[in-house]
Amino acid sequence: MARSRPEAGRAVRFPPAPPRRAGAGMRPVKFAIIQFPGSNCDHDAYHAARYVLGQQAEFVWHKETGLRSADVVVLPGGFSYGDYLRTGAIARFSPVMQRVREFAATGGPVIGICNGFQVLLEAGFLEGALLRNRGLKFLCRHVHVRVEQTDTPFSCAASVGQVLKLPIAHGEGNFHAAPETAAALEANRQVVFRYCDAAGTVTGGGNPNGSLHEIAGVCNRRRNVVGLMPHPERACESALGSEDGRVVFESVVAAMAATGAA
Amino acid sequence: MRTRVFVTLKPSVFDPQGRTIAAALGSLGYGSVRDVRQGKYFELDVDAETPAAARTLVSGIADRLLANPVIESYRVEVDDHGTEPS
Amino acid sequence: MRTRVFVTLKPSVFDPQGRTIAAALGSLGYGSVRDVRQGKYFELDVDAETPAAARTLVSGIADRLLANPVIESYRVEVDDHGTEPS
Amino acid sequence: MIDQATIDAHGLTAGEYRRLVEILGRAPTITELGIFSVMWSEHCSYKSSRRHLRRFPTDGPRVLQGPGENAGAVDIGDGLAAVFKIESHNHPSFIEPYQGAATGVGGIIRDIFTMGARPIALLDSLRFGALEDEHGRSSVETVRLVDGVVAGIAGYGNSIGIPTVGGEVAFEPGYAGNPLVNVFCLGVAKADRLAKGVASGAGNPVYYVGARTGRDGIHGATMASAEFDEGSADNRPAVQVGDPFMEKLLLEACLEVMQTDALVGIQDMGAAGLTCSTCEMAARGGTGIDIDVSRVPQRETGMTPYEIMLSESQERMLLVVRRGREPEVEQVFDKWDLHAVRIGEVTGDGLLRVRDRGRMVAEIPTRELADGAPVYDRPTRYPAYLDEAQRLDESALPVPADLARTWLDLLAAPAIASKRWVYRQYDHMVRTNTVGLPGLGAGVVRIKGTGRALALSVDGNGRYAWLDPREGGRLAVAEAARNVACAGAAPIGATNCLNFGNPERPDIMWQFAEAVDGIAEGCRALGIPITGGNVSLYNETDGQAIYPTPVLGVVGLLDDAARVLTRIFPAAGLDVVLLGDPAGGLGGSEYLKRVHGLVRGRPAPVDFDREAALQRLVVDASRRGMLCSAHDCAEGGFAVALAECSIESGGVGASVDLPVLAGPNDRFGLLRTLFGEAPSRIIVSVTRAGQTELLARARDLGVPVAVIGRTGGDRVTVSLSGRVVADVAIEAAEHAWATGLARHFEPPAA
Ligand SMILES: Nc1ncnc2c1ncn2[C@@H]1O[C@H](COP(=O)(O)OP(=O)(O)O)[C@@H](O)[C@H]1O
Ligand SMILES: [Mg+2]
Repeated sequence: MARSRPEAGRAVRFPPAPPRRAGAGMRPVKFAIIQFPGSNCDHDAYHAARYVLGQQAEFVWHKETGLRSADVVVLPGGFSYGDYLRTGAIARFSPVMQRVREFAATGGPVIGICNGFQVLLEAGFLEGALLRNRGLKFLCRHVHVRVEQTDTPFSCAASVGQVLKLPIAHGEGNFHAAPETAAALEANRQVVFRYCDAAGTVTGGGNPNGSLHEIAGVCNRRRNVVGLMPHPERACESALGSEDGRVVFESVVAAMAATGAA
Repeated sequence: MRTRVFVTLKPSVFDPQGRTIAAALGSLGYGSVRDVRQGKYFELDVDAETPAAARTLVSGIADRLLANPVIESYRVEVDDHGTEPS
Repeated sequence: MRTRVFVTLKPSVFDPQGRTIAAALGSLGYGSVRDVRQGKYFELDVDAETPAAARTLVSGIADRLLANPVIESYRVEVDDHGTEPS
Repeated sequence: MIDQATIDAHGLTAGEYRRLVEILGRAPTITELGIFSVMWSEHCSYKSSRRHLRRFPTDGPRVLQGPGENAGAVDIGDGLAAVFKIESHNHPSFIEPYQGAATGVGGIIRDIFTMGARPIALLDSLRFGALEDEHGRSSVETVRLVDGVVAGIAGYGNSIGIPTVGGEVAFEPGYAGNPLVNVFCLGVAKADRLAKGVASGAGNPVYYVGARTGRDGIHGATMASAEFDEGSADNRPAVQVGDPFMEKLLLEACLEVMQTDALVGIQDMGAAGLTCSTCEMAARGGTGIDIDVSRVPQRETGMTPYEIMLSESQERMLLVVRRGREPEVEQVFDKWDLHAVRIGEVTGDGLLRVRDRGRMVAEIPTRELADGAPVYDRPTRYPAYLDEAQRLDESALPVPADLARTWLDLLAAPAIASKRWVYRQYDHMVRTNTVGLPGLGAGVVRIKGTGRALALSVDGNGRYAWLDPREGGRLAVAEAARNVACAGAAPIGATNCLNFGNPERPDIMWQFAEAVDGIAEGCRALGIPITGGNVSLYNETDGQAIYPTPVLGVVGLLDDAARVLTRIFPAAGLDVVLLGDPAGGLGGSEYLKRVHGLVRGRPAPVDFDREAALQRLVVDASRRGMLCSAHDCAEGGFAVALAECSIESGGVGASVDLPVLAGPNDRFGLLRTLFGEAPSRIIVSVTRAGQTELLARARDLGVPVAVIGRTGGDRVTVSLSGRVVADVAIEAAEHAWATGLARHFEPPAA
């Protein structure tokens, strides 16, 4: 089937549509983007939150011991500490992580993207571990994921079964958990995103890295902490090939509005 | 004191690297290799009074940092040569 | 027969991973750790008549595939328990 | 004292040594001898190439920094500068593919942020020996090298968070013992805040920051200038392990320091490490530098001043800081867990003084050391092979029976097939600027905060250059610029990497001089200034030189980032228009190599008036929104280019009809039309509305133009004067193209 691109030379829209502002009288949601040494998607998350979504965003250096009264915490992608030893293994000891733990304990929304997901797993916010990709190679490409659960702050604006086209870029995204853990994750509906094909069918064929149960992202039992390997922040503008990642950010903005926190 | 830590994936965890090496060895004609598992190896040079103290210290480090208990297990060895009371 | 191969960077080669781990241990309060070097560890299960044969086989494999002779050196250990003539 | 054997071991000629003694007015110390030997090595001094490089055009209204600094810079509007350069890391990548390539990436990135620019894109230009034999079987050795090099580039670039947005990969037997790994990096800086590698202001402190110094590559710089031979294995410890994490910290910390005005000058320690950075910075500032090597952070014990000065440990920077502002600078580095160490100061006397715990171990005038290297006018001679190689008797070639099969076979040639297996290992999207993905044409990165984007391409063809070095240089310029133009961008600057054999051989030197002339002609004709580059000589193994390989990196500017064009036909029902002459030539073509196993003939020459007009037309038409896609005809000729417009389009085929160009008995007219290679040809798709205006403009500019068909259907069909001559299903074309390279690396799906 032909891709429709009716306008000549207008394959991409730029600059992006004006940011959607929060409703009248509502203050924008404030994102804290944690910067570990070696984080490299920190600016991308900032750009998405601040300029695409029109919310507030601030960087928080990993040695800080406060979260600057943020509403949402983002652990961005990258190679914290070079991914030396194991992905996320050293970053989890950063001083700021104690505050993130307290923030999460009070129900604050926390999202870990790619390396951020790895940090959340190492730090025990989420259950499971990430192994080397099945093919042993770093893999950067677009994949499809299906939204499995919409009762998390990062998926509530999506619908169950919605298919998102998102980029991945990782060498260690092969989700693993012991059988009991995997069973519990399923039973408690903690699998939030699953790799699928373009039509939304969850098959091995859509799984780029060998992840158990095609798992692309999970949440904790309380459902306020979400980690995923794909990069929603890289898919917020049509100029970048997909806008499907916006729903992740829009979800948390909506969630904050609903709780009246914002 | 010289200590060594071996970190390996738990037997229940699939080891894609080991598997790939085993397959490569097969096609290189090393048919007598039945299985390969890849792990990590660390040498830590530590200040400690006794081998036992070194072991305690390094086991703590392996627990906390070097191994991820979800997927890995570890083993510690302490070099006690030359550290005998003379 | 169970064999083990340890692959380490040659002493003259800088080990960024080991260095980063050592720094992290320092800031975690493990001041008594002087130095960390990281290497690779392989367990190979091979068919061999004798430990000596296993060693020859595995050394060949380490040379050809497991270690990069430009920057790494390796050591082979053969488990000879249970393989003694009974 | 210094004996003859020691002098020889340092690679200095008798004349060079005499010169050194003259400069010093005495015999050198061993440390001084070491310093001179690395500074005057081919790698650092460009002594064989310097005379020739002067012929490049380096000026232009946009040029902010030409050759001579760590990287060149051009004005891209909005008060911003694009800073870019290309570097080779050929020899280290052969010795240790992963680490050699990785540290090559690290080196070029340092060159860019040293200029005060934030690196935002990488490209890699790779050449290896044959990937497959005539039966299609993989070469184990080539597979191993490619695998390691690609993983090394990925390992470093991905970790540091700079997207690799394009590149090229070629395979020719001549690169088997000497692969080429050239890496291009581009950054963006404030135009009025470019940092310089200059040491000025006597009394200003000199700081060392980054990784500690070890005995790494003590003879690295001299190694890069020596041919390989059987004994090279002994050089092995010269390879280093890259530390992208350290470099990421350095990058962020240095850019943060540059926000302040506490910095006077900065330079990375690359080849020849501390030696090169100290004396070059002082020479540029017309000053001296006085350092004590005992203050240099060291990784190994017992290092001598000689070793410290010559070490090539990676990820180190040298800074000159304004006196009194030290605390500010130290604080920034502390934040990033780096320790800036004061190792000396700038002096007014023009001398490089090296002390070891106060004891003087070297004292050399910086200007003579940095700029006084001998410049050689090496003899040139027309190579013996050339006349024979240029002879091509087309009539002796059998004509393939099934042209569609030949077409698919070319699409599966490793040189033409999809490079997905390569670029998917590279994070090409990090920083969320990549609006032109690799694989679709030039890599395109937008510049946030402006509406603009930059299109980047690296190109070269060793086969062309071997068959005609001058034309090879011209064609490389034309192709790189055309690729950028096909994305809709106007070329504004270029860098180049010249990979050649041993310059002491007159036939090699002739190739070099010719290629330089070709590049100079091309850049002058297209109005693209060269702002820098790199020369890699002695690319030989056991006396066997590589193809002479000039690689051009061209940067183009798109005023409207929304107007990015790719090769892909976006929809059915568009008109397919060919800009340029339909037929190419078979000399040096991929067709000739793949189908007949021949590397022969002369590559079709560039007519730069035509080429310039064509590029202007495409850029202009794209700006006005007239074009829906654009793709130039390169390796594999028209037929391959046409198929590539349909591949990955989601199934948009095309049917075209070309005029017959040759007489009825000329069997080769057909082959030249389908598979012949020639510059100055672009396939575009347009809407009906856009077509009329495009045709009118093409005629105004004197560009041959023909509406040759329409997009649609699930096949790609080529007819000549109404008769179908070749026809393939898109699916078959995609399969051949997608698997041609990947099948050598991926186990067949179970
Ligand atoms: N080594 C590489 N790294 C990244 N991208 C690559 C590499 N090799 C080729 N590509 C991409 O694949 C596409 C085809 O490359 P090439 O065959 O050289 O065509 P052309 O030079 O005509 O664009 C380009 O988009 C190029 O950037
Ligand atoms: Mg090319």
